[in-house]
Amino acid sequence: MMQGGLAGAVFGLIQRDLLLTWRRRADIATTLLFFVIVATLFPLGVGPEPAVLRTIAPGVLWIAALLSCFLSLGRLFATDYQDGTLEQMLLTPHPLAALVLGKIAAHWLVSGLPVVVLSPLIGLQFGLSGGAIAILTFSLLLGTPTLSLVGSIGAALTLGIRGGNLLSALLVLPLFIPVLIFGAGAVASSESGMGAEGHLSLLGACVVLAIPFAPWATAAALRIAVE
Amino acid sequence: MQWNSLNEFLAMGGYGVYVWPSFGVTALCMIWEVLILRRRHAAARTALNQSVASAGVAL
Amino acid sequence: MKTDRMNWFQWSSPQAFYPLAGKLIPWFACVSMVCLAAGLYMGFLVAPTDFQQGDSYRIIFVHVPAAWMSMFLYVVMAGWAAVGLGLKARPSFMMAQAIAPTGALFTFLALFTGAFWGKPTWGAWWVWDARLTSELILLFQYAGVMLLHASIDDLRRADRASAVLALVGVVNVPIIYFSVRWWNTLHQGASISVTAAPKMAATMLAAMGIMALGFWMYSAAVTLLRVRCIILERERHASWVQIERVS
Amino acid sequence: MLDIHDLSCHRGDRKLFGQVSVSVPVGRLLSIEGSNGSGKTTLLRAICGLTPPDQGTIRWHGRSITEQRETFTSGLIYIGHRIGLKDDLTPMENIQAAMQMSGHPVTTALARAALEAIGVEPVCYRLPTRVLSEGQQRRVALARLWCSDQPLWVLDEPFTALDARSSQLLRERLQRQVERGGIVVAATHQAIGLDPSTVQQLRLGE
Repeated sequence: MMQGGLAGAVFGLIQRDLLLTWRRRADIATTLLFFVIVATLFPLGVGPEPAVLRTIAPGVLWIAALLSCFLSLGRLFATDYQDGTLEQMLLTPHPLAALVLGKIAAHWLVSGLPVVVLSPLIGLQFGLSGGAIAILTFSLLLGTPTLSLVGSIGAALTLGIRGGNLLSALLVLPLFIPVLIFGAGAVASSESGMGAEGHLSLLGACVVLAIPFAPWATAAALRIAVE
Repeated sequence: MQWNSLNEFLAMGGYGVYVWPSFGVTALCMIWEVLILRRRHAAARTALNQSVASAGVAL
Repeated sequence: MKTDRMNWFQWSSPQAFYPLAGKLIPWFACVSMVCLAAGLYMGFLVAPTDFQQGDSYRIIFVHVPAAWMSMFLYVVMAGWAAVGLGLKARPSFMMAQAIAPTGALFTFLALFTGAFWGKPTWGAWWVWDARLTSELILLFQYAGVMLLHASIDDLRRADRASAVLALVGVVNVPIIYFSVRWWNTLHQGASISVTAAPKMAATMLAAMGIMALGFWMYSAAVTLLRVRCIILERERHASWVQIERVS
Repeated sequence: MLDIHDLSCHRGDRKLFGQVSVSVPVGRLLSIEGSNGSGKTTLLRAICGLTPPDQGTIRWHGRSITEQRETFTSGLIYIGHRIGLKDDLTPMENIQAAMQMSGHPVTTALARAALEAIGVEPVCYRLPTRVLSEGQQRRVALARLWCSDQPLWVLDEPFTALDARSSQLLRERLQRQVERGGIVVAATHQAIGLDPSTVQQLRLGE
């Protein structure tokens, strides 16, 4: 696998990040376990009433996914920043936004995708029907990339700040709201017979909007952080 | 003018408890902001003039 | 081209800006006080009682202008931030930094007075309405911009990082507004429909407009006052501050 | 040809250096000297385009580096204070990942040859970089200099933590770079020991 040019650099970066995550498998496990535990806390908190659980399930799963995505965002650029590979990334002839997009893709593959894969199981725990589970999983598949994209802006802005992780929560969580609304709303809307297409297409619109915009903003934030 | 007495004006047709706190808090916040900024400006000026004086620059 | 930019830099230097701001403040303050007095007079003494809401509606004379200012100031702040990022001009960043607290204050006031209006009108202090929710998120975003600026020691980085955040926020607020509206239509019946604006008398509208103008001028005066503080605090080592006696 | 004209940098309120002007023709090494905190690292980062200076311009072959970022960075190797190695990757993987990202992918054989050339022991090739000593890690980072032929090298304290033999290898490599018409900019505490006719000096903090 040896390729020059932009595609080579981006795929090389994705490959490198995946390899690095593989060498630190425990980190993914932590994120996933966090997702499961947060989702488990809700029935314990609100009581095991099946009707109630069915109603809150989409929201709970989405908030758990949002928090676990956010938890892993802290690592997105932090180690690169500390060991100097981020500087090297800025000094390549390639557009920084493209490399950033590569890193975000790698982040989604190891933090967003496992959550999507695991969500049907949690959905079952909450007593969701097969159709609802399918829509919920699909909404997560469509929405979690936006979380990684938008979250990267906050991760880049708070790079190297004391208490930066907590601060980036404050910066990033308000940006997650539209995704949360459309994602969790998809299931509720299909349950009420209105169909989930509207919500799902808006989720798609979010990701389409975020793909060009977020890496660009993140790249600007990274340049500011490194100088 | 629809108010016949001061009491009627203060009662605001029974909504005085909602109307006056709204206006009161708004006014307090705005006045407080101005006061705080004037203090901050004065402090910045004093600090500056002291540092200039200690540096021995003639004004 | 190069010399033009140099001139622009000289004109927009903190040194030139500081006395200019000082001269402008009294004017804005006067206009603001006149407008606020006139607005209060019209709002309380001229405007009639609303036949639906009674006198509780008078809260909108602060609530609506505060809400307008909160959004307007955010856009202005983001505008200064964009100018700062584009031209690398320090006074633009100082303006953005000076606007944020006033914007946050008006956001808080809009929420506070909104609650006091909502309680008699809808029977609840808080409704998950699109406008209220976006206003709350706006407050979070103001807080984010200010906290980010405060947590970065290096001023140049703080300026630019919070400018990027302010710009991202400008995109976010309308998206949130529409997404909450969309979300609300789905949950219809759970809350009272609050989108229908009550028909307003001309005097009510005029009073609201004058109050808004007063708040606007107030914001200008306060922002300039704050920017003067910021200039003095930041430029204390610059030679012009040391040599000229600052007033 | 690297032209630095009237460069000034601040850190917070403190002025690091001002009005630095120097021209480095091809085939020269610019050695930047100065005490700790004199702004050597900041100057190097400014030359790379990482830290925009407060004032002044940097030109590479007559054009400002900000106007030709792509061309400029594709001909640049920067090895900074943070050496840019991932702890969890082996030296081989590190070199290949770094070169791939910078747009000059290298084969395994070439990466191995580069590591051999700076004297990294073959036993280290398959270990994660974090278990190597500091000197070994620095050598792995420097191995990039043997991988390709970028014309401009910017090195921050390249001799730090190197033993005598590795220092000699690096010195020879730098000499070859200037002989074939490249430019090296290096911040150092001590004299580099290259052929004096190819070395230019710049002292900061005076």
